Amino acid sequence: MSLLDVENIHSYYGKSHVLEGVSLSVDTGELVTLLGRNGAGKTTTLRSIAGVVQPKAGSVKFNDQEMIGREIHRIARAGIALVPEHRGIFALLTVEENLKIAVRDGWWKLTDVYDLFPRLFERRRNGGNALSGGEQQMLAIARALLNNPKLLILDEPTEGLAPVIVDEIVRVLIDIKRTGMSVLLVEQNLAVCEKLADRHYVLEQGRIAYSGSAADFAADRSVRDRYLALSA
Amino acid sequence: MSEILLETKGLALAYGGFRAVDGVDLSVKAGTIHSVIGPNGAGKTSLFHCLTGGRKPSEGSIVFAGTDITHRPAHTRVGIGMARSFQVTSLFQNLSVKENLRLAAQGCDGDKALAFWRSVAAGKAHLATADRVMERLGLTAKAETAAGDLSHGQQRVLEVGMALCGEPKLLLLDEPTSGMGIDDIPIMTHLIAELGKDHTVMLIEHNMSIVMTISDTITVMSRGRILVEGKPDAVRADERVRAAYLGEAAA
Amino acid sequence: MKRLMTSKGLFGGTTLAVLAILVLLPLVLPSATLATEIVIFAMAALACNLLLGYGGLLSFGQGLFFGAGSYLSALAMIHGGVGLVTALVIAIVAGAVIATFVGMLSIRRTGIYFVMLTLAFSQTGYFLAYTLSKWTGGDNGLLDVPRPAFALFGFDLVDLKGAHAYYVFVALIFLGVYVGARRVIDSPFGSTLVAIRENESRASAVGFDTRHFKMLAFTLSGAVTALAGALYGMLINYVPLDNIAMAMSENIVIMTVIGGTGSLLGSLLGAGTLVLMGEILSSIWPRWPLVLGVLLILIVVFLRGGLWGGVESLIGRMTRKDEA
Amino acid sequence: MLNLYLFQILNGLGLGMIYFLISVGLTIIFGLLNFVNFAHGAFFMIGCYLCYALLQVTGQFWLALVLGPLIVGALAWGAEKVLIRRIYHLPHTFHILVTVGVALILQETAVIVWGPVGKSIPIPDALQGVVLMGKFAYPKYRLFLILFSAVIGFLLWLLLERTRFGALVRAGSESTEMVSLLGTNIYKLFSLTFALGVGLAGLAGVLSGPIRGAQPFMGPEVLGIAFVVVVIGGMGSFSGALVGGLLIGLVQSLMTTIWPEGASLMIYGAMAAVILLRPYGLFGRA
Amino acid sequence: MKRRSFLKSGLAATSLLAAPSMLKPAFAAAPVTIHGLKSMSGAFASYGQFAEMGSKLAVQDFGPLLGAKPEYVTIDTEGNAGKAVRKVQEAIQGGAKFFDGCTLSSTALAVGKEVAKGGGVFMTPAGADEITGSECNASTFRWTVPTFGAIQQTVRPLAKELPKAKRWYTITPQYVFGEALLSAAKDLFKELGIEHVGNSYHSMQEQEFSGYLTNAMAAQPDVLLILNFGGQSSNCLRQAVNFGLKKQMTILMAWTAGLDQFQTLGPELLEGVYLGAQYWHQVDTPMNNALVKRVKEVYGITANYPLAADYIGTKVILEAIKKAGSADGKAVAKAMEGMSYDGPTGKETIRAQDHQVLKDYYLLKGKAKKDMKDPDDLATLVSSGQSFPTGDKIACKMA
Repeated sequence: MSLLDVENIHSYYGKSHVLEGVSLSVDTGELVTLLGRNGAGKTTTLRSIAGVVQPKAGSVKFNDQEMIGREIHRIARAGIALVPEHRGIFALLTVEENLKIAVRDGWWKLTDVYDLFPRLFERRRNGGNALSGGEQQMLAIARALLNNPKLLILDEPTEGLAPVIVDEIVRVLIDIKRTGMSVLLVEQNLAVCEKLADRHYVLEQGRIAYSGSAADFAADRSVRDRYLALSA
Repeated sequence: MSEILLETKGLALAYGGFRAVDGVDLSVKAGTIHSVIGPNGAGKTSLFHCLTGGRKPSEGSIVFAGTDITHRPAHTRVGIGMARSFQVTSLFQNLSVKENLRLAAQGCDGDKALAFWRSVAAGKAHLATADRVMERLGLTAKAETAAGDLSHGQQRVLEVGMALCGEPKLLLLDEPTSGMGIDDIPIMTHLIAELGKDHTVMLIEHNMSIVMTISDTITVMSRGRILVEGKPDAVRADERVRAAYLGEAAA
Repeated sequence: MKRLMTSKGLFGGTTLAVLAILVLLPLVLPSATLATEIVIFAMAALACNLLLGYGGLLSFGQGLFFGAGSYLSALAMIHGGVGLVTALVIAIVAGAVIATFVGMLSIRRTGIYFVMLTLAFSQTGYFLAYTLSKWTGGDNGLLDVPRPAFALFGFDLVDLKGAHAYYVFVALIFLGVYVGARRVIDSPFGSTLVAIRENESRASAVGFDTRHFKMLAFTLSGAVTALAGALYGMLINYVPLDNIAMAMSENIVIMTVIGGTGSLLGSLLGAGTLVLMGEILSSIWPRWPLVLGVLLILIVVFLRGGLWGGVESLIGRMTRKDEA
Repeated sequence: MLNLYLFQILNGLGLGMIYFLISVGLTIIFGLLNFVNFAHGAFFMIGCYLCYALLQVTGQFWLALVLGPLIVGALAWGAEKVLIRRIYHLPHTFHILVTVGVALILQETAVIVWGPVGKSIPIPDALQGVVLMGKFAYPKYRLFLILFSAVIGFLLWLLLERTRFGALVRAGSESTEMVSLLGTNIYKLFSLTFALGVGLAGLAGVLSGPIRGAQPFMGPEVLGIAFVVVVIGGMGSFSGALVGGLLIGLVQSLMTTIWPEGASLMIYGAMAAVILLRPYGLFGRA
Repeated sequence: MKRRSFLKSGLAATSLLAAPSMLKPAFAAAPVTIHGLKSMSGAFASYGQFAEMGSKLAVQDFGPLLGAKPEYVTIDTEGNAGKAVRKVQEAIQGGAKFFDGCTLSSTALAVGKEVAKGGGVFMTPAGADEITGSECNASTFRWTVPTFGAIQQTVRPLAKELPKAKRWYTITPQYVFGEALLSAAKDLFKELGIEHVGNSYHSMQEQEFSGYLTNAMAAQPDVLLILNFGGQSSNCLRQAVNFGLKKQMTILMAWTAGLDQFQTLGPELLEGVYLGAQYWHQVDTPMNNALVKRVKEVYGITANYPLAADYIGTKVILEAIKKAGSADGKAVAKAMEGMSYDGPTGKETIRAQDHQVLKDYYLLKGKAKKDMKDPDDLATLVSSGQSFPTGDKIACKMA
C-alpha cells in the first residue's frame, strides 16, 4: 500500500474527456514527477487528486481512504496540499496573512517556514500582490507546508522563474524531501526533475505512457524524445 | 517569393515588471511555414497575443502586408487576412461542426453579418466555404455533431479549420497539437504541411519534433527573446537550443 | 437551440403553436382584453429574450423602452394628431434610438455592472417621465390615449374600438414580430449573437466586432419593446407612470425567464403565466405574490429552461417512449 | 446661509453612515460569494419589523438591537443552507431571480404576520430629544446612530482586516478554490458570511425602525439605495461602501437644499457616470 | 421531426390554455352588482383591506333593490393602474355598470374614463382634483373634499387659533397633487397675510426627510405645513418630531389618511400636531354613529377613512339606483346629480356641475396619551366646515 494510489481515473472538462484512465502511486517519503507535453493532462491529474476536478470513474486512495467524492477541503485536511500552477497567492492579503490562514497543527510552524524562506520573513508585511514570481512561488510552497500535509503536490513550480531562483527552489525542495515529505511534482524543466525525482511518470493524452525509476529514465533517451518534445 | 508578409520590430509585452516578450524582431516570409518554438515560459504565447491583437504590445511595432497593425483591434485583423487558432481549444461547444465553420467563414465579412433580415441559408458562399473546409479536415461525416462532442483530436483539427475559413493570407496556429496523442500528431502535421502549400503559416509550438519536418524557418525563443533562428537542420544542431529545453538551471 | 437552428421555413415548428395559441386565447379566456394584455407582454418578453436568451445580456432596463414607446406614441397621437400606423412607427423608431444609446454605453461593461447600468438608465427615464409632468401627466399618468382606426393613406380600414378587433390587430402584429424574430435568430446576425453568447473571444477572433452585434440586439429589442408599450397604451387608453418603472423592467425579465430563455415560444408562455397568475390568484388570495416568489425559486432551482424547457423535455420523454 | 450648508453636510454624513450600514452587508456578500442579493432590502424590512415585534414583547430596545440582527442572520443562514448555496455557481441572472423571489416571500409574509398597515417604533427613552446646535437641532437618536454605525464599521473593519475569519473572507473573494485547497470549509465560510451580510441588513433595519417605522413594502427602495452605494463604491469593497454611503448621503442632503427635485435623478445619474468612468466603482477591482 | 414538432405545438397550446379554464366568469347576472376597485395586493394593500370592508358592508346592509339583493364583486387593482384599467374594461364588457373605489389618483382618473365610455357610474375617494376638475366626466363622482377645501378648512382655522403665527413653511411632494395643495395654500397665505418663508419640494420616492426638515429649521417658521400624504407624511412627521420641531413650531399635516394612519403613528408623535382629515369616527352625526356601531359589530374595529369612504360611496350608488328605479348607468348618474343624503359627515350633497360631493373637512389635533379615552381616541375635533371652489373656479367642463 502506497501513501497515494491513483487507480484508473477518468476526468472530464465539460464534455471533453481529459483523463482516460490514469494510474499512479506515491510512496511515503518519495518524490515522484509527472511529465508530459502541454495538454497531456498533467494539471488535470493533480486537480483530480486534490478534488478540484471530480473524476467520473476510478479511485484515488490516500492512506487507504477513498478521496473521490470528498470536498476539496476534506481532501486537504486528509493531508494533500496542492500548489497550483498559478500559485494562488492572495493579493489582498499580506504575506503573513497568506501564511496564517493556512496554519494547521503539525510539524511545520510559521517560524520553520520563515527559516526555510528568509525572504518571506523580510517581506511578511508586504501585500501578496507586491511579490516577484519567485517570491510568490516560495510563499505558495511555504503556505502549503503550514497546512502540514503528508503529500505535497506541486504544479510546475519553476515555470517562468530566473535560473537563480530555480536553483533556490530546487534547494528548498531537497530540504523538504529530507524531512520525509512525499512529493508529487509536475515539471517541464527536465534538469530539475532529474535532480529531485525518485521515479517518473510520463503522461500522454490522458494516459500513463511510461513509468520508471530515475535511473532507468536517465538511461532511456528515446522516451524523452518520443514523449517530451525533444527530438534533437 | 521572398516577400515579407509579417514583420515585428522591437516588440515587447510587459505584465507589470515582468517582460514576457522582450524586444523581438521577427520576419515571416510569404508562402513559408515559419515556426516559433521554445520551452514553457519562453514568451511564445505572449508574442502570439501581440500578433493577433489579444494584447497591446508595450513597445515596438507589427507590420502586416505593408500596414502597421500594432494597435488594431483583434477582430479587424481577420478582415485583412490574419486568422488564428487557440492553444486551449476554443470552439462554440454547443453548435454543430458545420455551424462553427460557417460562423468562422461569416466572420471575415465582419459587420455584414449584422444583416438581421437575411436568412443564414442565403449566405451560400459561407456554407460552401464551411463544406469545403469540412471536407479538407475530414470532418464531413461529423457535420451535425456539436463541437463539444468531438474527440479531442478532432476538436484540435476543427480549431485549425476555423482559422482556415477566413481564407487568410496568414494562418497563425498556437500549439495545434497541444494535448493530442502521438498517434494523432501525424494527422495534424500532415494537415499543416498541406495548408502550407497555399497559405503562409506561422506555427507556435512546444514540441520540436513536429516542426522539424514541415518548417521552412524556425525561430527559437527563450525568456522573451529570440535565441536562434534558421533552417531546421541548423536549429537541431544548436547546443543552446538543447540547453534551453533541458533547463538552464541545470546547464 | 439546435431545434431552432434546424427548423426550416417560416411556418414550421413553433410558429404553428404560436398561431394556435393566438387563435385559442380569446376563445378560452373570459375576455379578449385579457388576451390582448398577455400577447402584448409576450411581445415585450420576446424582445427581452432576444437579449437574454440569445445574446446572454440581462437588461434590467426594458421598462425604459416599454415606457418610452407608450409615452411617445401617445403624445404623437394626442398632440400630433397622427394615426395608428404613424404612432406605432414613432414608437418603434424611438425605442430603437433610445435602446441603441443605452446599449452603446451599457455593453462597455459586463456582469452585474452591465445590469446596474441598464437599471440606472431606466431609473433616469422614470424620473424624467415623472418630472416632465406637463407632457407625461407625471404621477397621474397620461390620460385619453386614443386607439385610432387602422388606416392607410387616409382611409380608415378597420375600426379597432372593439376588444376583439383590437385583439386581432395585436395578435397579427405579434405573429409578425414572432416570425420576424425567428427570421432574425436564423439570420447571420442571430447565429452570430448565439456565437457571442457561447464564446465571445472566439467570436471576436473569427472577425466579428462583438460590440456591434450586442448593440444591434439592443436596438431590435428596444424597438419591439417600445412597440409593445405603444400597443399597451392603446389597449388601456392610458399611460400610467408604472409603464416606465423598475417593476415593469422586473416583470418583463421574470416573464422571460419563467417562460424559458432561448425559446421565443417560451416568452408567450411566460407572459401568459404571469398575467394569468395575477388574474386568478389575486381574486383568491391577495398575498399571491408569495406564490410567485416560490415559483421563481422553483424554476431557477429545478427548471432552469423555464416552462418551455420543461414542456420540451416532457415531450422529449413522451416521443422517445413512442418510438421505442 | 453658510450655516445651513454646514448643517446639511453634517446631516449628510449622518445619513451616509446609515447608508453605509444598509449597504455594507450587500458588498461583503458580493465580495466573497460573488452573489447578487436582491433580497437585501427585504431583510432590512424584516429587521424593522423585528424591532417593532421585539419591542412589543420585551419593551427593551437594546434587546431588540441584539436579537433582531441575530434572528435575521439566522434566517439568512437557513436560507443559505437550503437554497442560496444551490445557485452560487449559476450566472448573476439567476441570483437576481431567486432573491427577487425570496424578497416577495418575505414581503408577503410580513403582510400576513403584521398586516399591510405600517407600524411605528418609538425612540428608546434614553435617546429621546435633540441636541441643539445654534438654531438647528439634531436628534439624539440620530447622533447615536452615527456613533453606533461608526463603531459597527470599525468592528467590521477589525473583523475583516485583523482576524483569521476576515483574512479568509478576503482570500475567498479572490479565489474560493484556493481557500478550499488550504483545507478551509468554504461552504461554512459562505454560510457565515451570508448570515453576517444579511444580519447587517437586519441591524440596519432595527436601527432605522424608529426613524422610518416598519412597512411591508419598504424593501425595494432600500435595495435601490444599497445598490447605488455599492456600485459607486465598488462591489465587494468595504471602504467603497463607506465612501459610497457617505457620498450619497452628502449628495442627497445637499441636493435637498440646492435642487431637491433632481435628488433621485442625480443619484442614479451619478451611478451611471461612475460605472462609465470607473468601470469597477471607486474602490472596486476587476 | 414533423411529428415531434406537431406534438410540441399541441402540448404548448394546451398547457397555456389549461390554466384559464379555472377562471370563473367573474361577472354575475344579478340585476345590480357593485364592483369594488380595491388594492388588495401590492403596495397599497393597507387601504384596500378597509375599503373592501366598507363596500361589502354597504351592499350587505342594503335591502332588496330592483327586486333582488344587490351583489358585490371585488376587483383587485394590484396597486397598478394598468391592471386596474384592463380589469375594468373587462368588467364593462361583461356588463358591469357600477364601480366604487380606487385609492390611487392615477388609477381613479384612468378608470373614470373607461367607466364613462361604458356609460356607467363610478364613485371614488381618490385625491386628485382633476377627477372633478379638468378630467371630469358624466360618470365619475368623487366623495373626497378637493385640495382647495382641505387647505381652507385646515390653514384658515389654524391661523385663527394662532393669530401670532405669521411665518409658515411648507414641505411638498413634487407632482400634481402636491402642487395643487401648495398653490391653494399660497393663495390663502396671501389672503390671510401670512408670510410663506419657504418650501421644500421632494420626489415621490423620498422617505428620508432630514434634509428638508433642516431647510425648514433654517427658515425658523411658526408653522410647518406638511403637504404630502400616506407613508411619506408619516415618515415626514415622525422625523420632524425626532428633530424636535414640535417644540420649535406648530406642525400641521393638511391631508392625513385618518385613523389608520394615526394608529400607526401613535400618540407620542401625534400629540399637539394639527391634522386635516376627510373623516373622523367621533363626528357626531346620526349616520356616522350608526356606521361606527355597525362596523364595530361586524368587523370589531373602529371605522376609519377608507372604510367609511367606500361604504358611503357604495351606498350612494345603491340609493341612486333605487331613486332612478333602474339599473341604467346614465339614469343612475342623472339621479345622483344634485342628490342630498345623510352621510357620515352629516348632510352631503352631490353637486351636479362637477359631480363633487359637498361635505365637511375636519381639523383635528393629536391628543396626549393620558387624555385618551380609548386606543382610537387619538385626536380631538378642532373645527369642521365646507369649502369648495365655486363659480369659474370650477375647472370641470362637463360635456
